[in-house]
Amino acid sequence: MLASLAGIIERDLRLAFRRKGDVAQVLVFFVIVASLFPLGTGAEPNQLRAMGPGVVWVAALLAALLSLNRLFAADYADGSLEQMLIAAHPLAVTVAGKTIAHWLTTGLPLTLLAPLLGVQYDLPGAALGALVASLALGTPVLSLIGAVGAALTLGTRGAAVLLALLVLPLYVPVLVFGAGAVGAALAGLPHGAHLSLLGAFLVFSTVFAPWATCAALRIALD
Amino acid sequence: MNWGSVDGFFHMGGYGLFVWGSYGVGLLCIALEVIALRMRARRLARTAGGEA
Amino acid sequence: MLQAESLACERGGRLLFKSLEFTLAPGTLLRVLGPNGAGKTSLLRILCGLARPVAGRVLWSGEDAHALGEEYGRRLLYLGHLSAIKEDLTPRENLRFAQRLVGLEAPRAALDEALARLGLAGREDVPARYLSQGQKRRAALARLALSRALPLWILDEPLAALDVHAIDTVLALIGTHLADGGMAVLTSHQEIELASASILRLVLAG
Amino acid sequence: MSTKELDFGEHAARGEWWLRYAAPQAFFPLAGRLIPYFVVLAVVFAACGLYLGFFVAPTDFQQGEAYRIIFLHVPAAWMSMFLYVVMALWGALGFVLNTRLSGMMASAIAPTGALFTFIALWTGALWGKPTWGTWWVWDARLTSELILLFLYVGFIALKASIDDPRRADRAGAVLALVGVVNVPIIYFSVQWWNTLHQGASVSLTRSPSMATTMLWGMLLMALAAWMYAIAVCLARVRLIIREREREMAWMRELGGGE
Repeated sequence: MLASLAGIIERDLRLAFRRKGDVAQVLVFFVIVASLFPLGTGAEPNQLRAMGPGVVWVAALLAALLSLNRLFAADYADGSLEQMLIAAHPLAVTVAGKTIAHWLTTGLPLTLLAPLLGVQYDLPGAALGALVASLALGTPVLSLIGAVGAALTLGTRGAAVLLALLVLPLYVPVLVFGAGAVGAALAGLPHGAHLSLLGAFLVFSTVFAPWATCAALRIALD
Repeated sequence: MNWGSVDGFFHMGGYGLFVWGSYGVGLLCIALEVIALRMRARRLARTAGGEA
Repeated sequence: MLQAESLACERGGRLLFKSLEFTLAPGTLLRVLGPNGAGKTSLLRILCGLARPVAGRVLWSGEDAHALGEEYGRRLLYLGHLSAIKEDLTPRENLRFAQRLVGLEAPRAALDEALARLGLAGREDVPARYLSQGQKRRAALARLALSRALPLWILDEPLAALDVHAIDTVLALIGTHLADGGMAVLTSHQEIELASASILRLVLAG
Repeated sequence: MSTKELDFGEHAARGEWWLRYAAPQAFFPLAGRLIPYFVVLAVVFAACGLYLGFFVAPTDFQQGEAYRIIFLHVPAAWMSMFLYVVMALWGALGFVLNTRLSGMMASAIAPTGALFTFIALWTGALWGKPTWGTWWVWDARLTSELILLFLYVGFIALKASIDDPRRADRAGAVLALVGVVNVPIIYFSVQWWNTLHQGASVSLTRSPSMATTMLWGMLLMALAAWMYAIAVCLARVRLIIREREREMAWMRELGGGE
């Protein structure tokens, strides 16, 4: 089982590295979106610091959303997804592998890049630490829930916008506690509660999301 | 009976705009939904000859 | 042993077929015939568990294939209209992953030998994007040379877009598979001449 | 033999008599007969509720007469959440039992659920203005209602974007199930995020902190809203049944895809 999981991850990572442009695009989008806000709201440090957590988190959320179609769309189009439904291992293993690969190519880089943007928003050290911690726990949830949306919108008309419409409301709890953790750290308050709740969301979605994604994939390929 | 007169009722203790604004839109929504169903039925009947 | 038990399929509001029955014993080939839109592909997709029949069941040695899940998947080779070839990967990588998916990890030499058998010698490391449509199809068909361990082959138009030489190779592979006691279900517009094997024909009226 | 008999015959053959009405064709006339009863019930409950709300319930010492909006706001909010759960249940039923009618019921409920969510938001805003001074208050319940509206719109949009009705029903069922699991989480996280609004005036745990007549007014209005919702959803499901039949008839004439 573990070997199959590793096999799926290795394949998707190999495909991602063959198309480095796609991975880079998502990161560039993240930086651009986060850098636009000061142009709109003015660069007054106190104001920037106050909105920093929210802006960086929303930018990360949108970047993750942008890359979700990479999960299944290409495989659906060329028939690879069909083959994965007839594999020697449960479909959930394939979904888990692809979700992990998706996180490794989007969530993880976003988390590592976020402190740079945090500095742009004049966030102090403690807040930067909370930012990385909250993104590290939150971005996997974005991939897990996003996978459900990506599978549901396979082969539908206007899939990109529809995917955003389906998935963004489900991202609200992660955004609330993700940005909340950084905000609390900014105010010098303890943010352990936020991170533990993010951890709870991670466990919760790890258990439920793959089931929904598998069901959605079977429906899409029926 | 809370209201001295019909005017008092509509005045609603100064909050007439808000109260009747709420109930008015509520009623409007319901009316629109029923009308939408009617139109959908008529469009169905016209194209398929099926009874609504 | 594959059995279809009163299968019915509905596609786009139309009942393509109903109460369809057949039993496929080891060593036999079932050729599904019928005009376009008769439900040939739908039947094949139902047999390999991709699509759900409106009624009836697919049985694999007596057990419901749907319930078997990956147990059934481990015994099945399915080739659809789409070749499932990733353009960014090389034929060898594509083949390695396809084999790994059904639990048959093949060493590099075996992969290259299978590709060579389908006329792709020297092109193992070329990204599939640069191959022609026929070559991509052959890259997908290379799996036939490595799937002796899979008792059931379900092939949708395996001979389409192939040159004469490749057709002979594929037929030879199917022949040896049947001779080894394997089973195959396939659709094909060309006539299938397989000397030794017993061929069942199933015509879908459509 | 057309698919309709297949559904019906197949279920009857297996002795599942209660599935008789799961066949859309058997349910169609039944729904038609039930609608008038629900309409009457809705009107009666609404009349009683409004009478209690406007003519019996006393003026609120804090908010004056503005509070009477709750006789529409709270029932609408309850219905918006209740209908989402019912929609998810019908979706799940259809997903498990593979009955076509359940998927149609889920599609029939979604627009009415979205409508109640909009009414809850609108009345919430109009109630917020005199009470807290702003039209839109980022208060926990209103924000959750707004997100619930997005979930409804997402459900409707997903089903509209998939042509094959069976696939649309099944995809919608999965989305609704994922949604219904998330609604409490969203509500909890938004509630935590903003404790501006005083706790829900009527919650199952605490005893109602308002005059009983106010409570009865709201409960009657909620019943009225429920009856109305059933009547409208039955009417809409009849339309969906006819529309799908027509769709299938067209496809049969044109010869569906392989």
